[in-house]
Amino acid sequence: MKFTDVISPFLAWSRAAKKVDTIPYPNQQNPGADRYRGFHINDTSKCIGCGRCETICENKAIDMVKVEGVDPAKGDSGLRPVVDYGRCCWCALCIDVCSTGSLAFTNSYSWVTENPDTCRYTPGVDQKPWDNQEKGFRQNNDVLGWAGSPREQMEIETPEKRIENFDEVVKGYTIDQAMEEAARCIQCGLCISACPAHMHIPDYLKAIAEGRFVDAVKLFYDNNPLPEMCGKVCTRQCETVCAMGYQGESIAIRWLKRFACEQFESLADVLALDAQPGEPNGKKVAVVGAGPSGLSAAYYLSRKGYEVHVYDRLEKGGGVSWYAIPEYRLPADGISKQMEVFEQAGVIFNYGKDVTKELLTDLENRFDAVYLAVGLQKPSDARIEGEDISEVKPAFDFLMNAPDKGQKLTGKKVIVIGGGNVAMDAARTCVRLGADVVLSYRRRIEDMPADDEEIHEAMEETIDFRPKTIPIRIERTESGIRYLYHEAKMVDNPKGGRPLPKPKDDVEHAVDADILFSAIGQTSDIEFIPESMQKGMKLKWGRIIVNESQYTGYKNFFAGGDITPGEGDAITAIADGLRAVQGIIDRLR
Amino acid sequence: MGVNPATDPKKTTHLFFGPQHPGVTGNMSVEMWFDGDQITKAITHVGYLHRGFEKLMEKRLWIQNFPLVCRICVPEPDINEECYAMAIEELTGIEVPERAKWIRTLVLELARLAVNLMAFGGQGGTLGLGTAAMWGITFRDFVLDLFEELTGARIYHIYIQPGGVRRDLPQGFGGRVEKVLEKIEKRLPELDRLVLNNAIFKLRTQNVGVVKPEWIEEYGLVGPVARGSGSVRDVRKDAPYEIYSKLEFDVVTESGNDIFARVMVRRREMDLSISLIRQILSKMPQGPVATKLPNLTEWRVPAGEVYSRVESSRGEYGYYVVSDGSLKPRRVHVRGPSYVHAVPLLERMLVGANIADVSNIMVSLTTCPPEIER
Amino acid sequence: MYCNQPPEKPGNKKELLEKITNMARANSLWVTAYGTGCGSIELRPLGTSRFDMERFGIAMRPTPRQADVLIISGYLATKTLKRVIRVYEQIQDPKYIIALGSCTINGGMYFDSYNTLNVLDKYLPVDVYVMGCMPRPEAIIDGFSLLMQKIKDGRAHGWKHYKENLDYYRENQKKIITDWDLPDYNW
Amino acid sequence: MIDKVKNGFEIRFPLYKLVREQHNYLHVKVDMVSAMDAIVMAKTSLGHNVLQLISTVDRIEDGVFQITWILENYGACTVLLISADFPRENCLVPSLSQIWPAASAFEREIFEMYGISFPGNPREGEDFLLESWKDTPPMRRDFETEEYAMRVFGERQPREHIDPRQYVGDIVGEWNTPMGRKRKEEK
Repeated sequence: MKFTDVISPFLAWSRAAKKVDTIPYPNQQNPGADRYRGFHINDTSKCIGCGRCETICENKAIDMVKVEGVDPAKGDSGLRPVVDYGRCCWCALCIDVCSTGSLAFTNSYSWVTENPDTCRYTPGVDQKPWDNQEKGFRQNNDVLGWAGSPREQMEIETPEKRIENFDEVVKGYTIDQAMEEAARCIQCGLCISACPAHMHIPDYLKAIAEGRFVDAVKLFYDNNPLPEMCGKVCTRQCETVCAMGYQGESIAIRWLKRFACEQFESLADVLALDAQPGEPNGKKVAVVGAGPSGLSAAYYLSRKGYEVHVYDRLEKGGGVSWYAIPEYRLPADGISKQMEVFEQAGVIFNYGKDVTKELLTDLENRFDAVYLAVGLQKPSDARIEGEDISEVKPAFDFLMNAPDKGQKLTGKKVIVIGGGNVAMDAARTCVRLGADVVLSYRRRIEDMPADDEEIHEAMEETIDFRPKTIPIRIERTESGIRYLYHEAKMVDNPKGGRPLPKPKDDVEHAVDADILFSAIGQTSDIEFIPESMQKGMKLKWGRIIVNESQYTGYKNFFAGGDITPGEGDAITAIADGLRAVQGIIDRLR
Repeated sequence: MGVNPATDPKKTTHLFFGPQHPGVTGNMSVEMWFDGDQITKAITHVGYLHRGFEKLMEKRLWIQNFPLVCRICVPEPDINEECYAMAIEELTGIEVPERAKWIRTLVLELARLAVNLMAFGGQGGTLGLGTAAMWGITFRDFVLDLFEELTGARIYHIYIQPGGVRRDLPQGFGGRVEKVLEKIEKRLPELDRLVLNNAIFKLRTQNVGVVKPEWIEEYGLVGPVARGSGSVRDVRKDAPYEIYSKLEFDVVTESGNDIFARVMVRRREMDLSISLIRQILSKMPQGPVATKLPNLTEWRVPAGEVYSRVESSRGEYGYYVVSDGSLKPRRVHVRGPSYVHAVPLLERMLVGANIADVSNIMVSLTTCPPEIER
Repeated sequence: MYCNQPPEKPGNKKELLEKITNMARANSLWVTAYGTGCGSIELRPLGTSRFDMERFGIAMRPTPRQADVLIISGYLATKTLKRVIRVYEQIQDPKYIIALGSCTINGGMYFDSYNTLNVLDKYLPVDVYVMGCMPRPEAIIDGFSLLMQKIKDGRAHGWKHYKENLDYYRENQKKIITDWDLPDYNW
Repeated sequence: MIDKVKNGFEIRFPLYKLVREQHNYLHVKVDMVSAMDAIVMAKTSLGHNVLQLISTVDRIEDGVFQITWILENYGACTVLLISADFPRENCLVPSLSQIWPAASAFEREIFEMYGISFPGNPREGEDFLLESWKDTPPMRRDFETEEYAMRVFGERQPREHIDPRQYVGDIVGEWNTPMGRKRKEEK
């Protein structure tokens, strides 16, 4: 036993002279590190109540509860998370998966109490001393990517190849691509309130994710009888509020609907028993117009046992939505697959019947109820000086009579005026027919009402976009026509809403062309309604005003779709049909 | 049938040691019979911290188990996250980016340093050397401040995730780690003088609590307990995981077979950890730190079984993870080194030892009761 | 049963004497060195020079006989509950309990475990709760200062409440500890 | 090195099933009868003489317990896992406590947690983790731990749990479609 071993422990006394490591806590504060996982805060304005924090919390410490002052809206469930600090383990999984990144930790850690029942609070609603701390564990989605993930990329035709022909641009998902994409859904249900028809979106996405495509199709048909059409051309209001869209890309709900329908040759035998006519109850209903709204009303009425007769001007069902949209977006042969379901459901179709006063008065006497779903027939005129020249044609009529089968436009120069879906379709159809196209629109590109995927694809296809151009007049020249316009600058609108385009200067720019298509929208002509009915109904700007169950107020007449004021897209028309069915059932009970 | 002489009430006294006893590491108790002050028979009782982790893990999604998993061993939680993450990556085939591997190794080595500091001081503490315990835990606190800055929590970091780590290193983190290492290196010699060249410490630890080399293979001993008796088993060398194959180091081993040898192994492991941390910080590559995972609430790990191994401060630490392809694990079995050290080995070593050395031997095995009972 | 007379009722001391004794009690809280859960690892930095609870007169004592405070540092397994009851009842009056972490309030992350208690104050009278999983040493110091304030105000009657409703606590405890082989009250 | 072990198995147990193989890791599955001689062979002739772990997987839907022995070869640093299925009803597995002393601890725990008895284990039935446990062995899949915890330990206040998905659906009347399909039976 060496002598030094006895002495060396006493050298520890040298420590007494040195600086002490103590942090005298209450006098000298010791704040948590910048990333410290302290107590919760939540920005209730950014929070959309999607419930992801509640599902990921393994201790069931978070409950979604109603909070007064926050009510449900489109894209916000109105619920806010309550955190129970008798369960929480401060693991921050809820922070990393928060869709909008509103939930976060502060770096304060000191909370002592005598009463254990006060340990539950709603961050952001109940006032807490650490509410405005900047430091703390915050979400970092581009490192982890839990809060929002990119979409499964679908195989899309290259711009060069797709402008030669009219085959479908978007090829659709493979099976495991679709199942992976559907598995991204977090079942928060915000899309249900955004979809006009309130489809059971989380349920059918879960069905697709688990490979149960038959259940998915059955869930479509519960409140949307045209799922394949909606799968290709819907305006996707659900995807705008999708919780995954805040930090990543929203779930491709539209393409997944299309995928599920394309898995089956015939939807009719998939639905089999679901699509049988109900036992007849002796009542007859007439539906005028075989567009989305008319078809959806006819389908559910016939399944409720009503005898349904559908009248339409065209030779086949599907209405304007089906024929105005060109082949590369919505192939026409798809309609027969959809119409089979209606025939199986017992709907009787009468094609080639133009809507006239005599037809309506005849229907009024013969049928217990009539549903007007005639939509808008007349393209509205562009109100530009010189639009009566023969080369200036409305885009709507051009698209209606199957332009892809018509004559080629190679070497011609075409001008399209307008910014909606019809303008996009007209421009891209002319490109496919060999013309080079100039598109003129009064406002900015982001103000265009067309679908942003459409605009993006159109831009890739050698179309010369000219936003912020105000038309002046159209003149005839020897070789064709000349279109003159002003360059515009955006002036914000005194009454709020979108900024207005005002001519920047009075310089007149000119573009020569052979044909000009105006796609400013459609209006309706209501001459076909007899005077007696017109007095009974409320009409405003050519639209029929209806109450919430689509009742026009005149006898047993209901109306829906584009003829009534509203969004004017296919899914709203289908939703109108659904409400009309409920209205008819209640009225004819 | 004759009375067992070891527990014959006329000759031996029966006593419980723990679970409420300052000398016990954590919550464990030893039921002892002894004749005079020589122990004739000992039975370890565990179960005081049993929370049924493995049952709870079968009820939670794969990602939800991370906060649970790191609570299994309190002094060193990161090895659990690492083991569990490696098992999932093995089953799913998820790739871990290069930088994430370096950061994971950094976290593991920092955690090893912190535990060894506490264990080194704690060994002195059980012999009445309170100052050594105080200093050990104070030095460990400097390392915990680094963890707080890196992961957001002092003890339970929940930082290692399947596919990498949750956040990148904060700005200037390497410099601060270097400063803490220097501070510890400057003050470790003081701790050595107080503990290692301390006459009483030597008297109380040399050829006390002897672990015979042939017991290593018989009981499956690992870590400092085995390396104190000449074994060279170290998972970082035998089955290198993460980036240990890229670091130069050799296995620390002693052949004294007694408590002093085990303490020396832990002391030299601290220097090894410090040199490893410096190597890691100097060669840390740039790049992403996490691969993107699918939607966590719908994440299914393909069916399969795997036994992933990590070198913890107490030895080889294994996770036997079984997945049946569903959203939740079918079975997760945690195999900690303290299982064989504290139950069969301790019961054998205590026979013949005297009462004063019971907590001394127990602390020298650095048993961590939650690892035994999970 | 060598001691069967009921626990004596505390007599009513004079006001000033009570205030002085409370002041003395508050400033010398001795804690039983019994880490019942995972939170006890944060008591160690508290005991060392880094956060130094010695400044408040708090010291760790090995046996319950010399202690005033029992810290339930997190979850409580059923096997540990039996030992904790014995330790708590061996601490001399007045005695206090500090509960750390969320496991003592509503089960914490082991709320669905078959072996851990969920609501602690059904079994033992708790004076102060400290939030955190696991609460930092500084938060535990706040817990102690709240307890000291509570003692100085003379509001810390957890132990009296335990004695007065002993049968309520026993009934709850016996639901958990089925083979009750402890004496009726562990002096 | 591991292929020596592998063909060791191919000779003695031709109908073994390979579960996973890496350069120093092999997991084989043998039938119930030849499990014991596989282990003895691994210990004696293949050099895997260290028992690391005995684990049990409850495959309730196939009605079997899959017992896995994890053996390690310290010399060659390789790991060998041998698994075998045993019937779930009153399952009997031969004990290894004669060969490895540590095995008796593993087997005691498995007896307590799964109810699998290991004849030959001298200390079976001793309390290991649980104290006076009367219910079904907790690790079996048919034991519901959350329901047990709520019944025995209860919780401070029940959850006021609203599922956003159903809440939004009910507000906009998602399910009162003309067909009147109800959410429950159509799920």
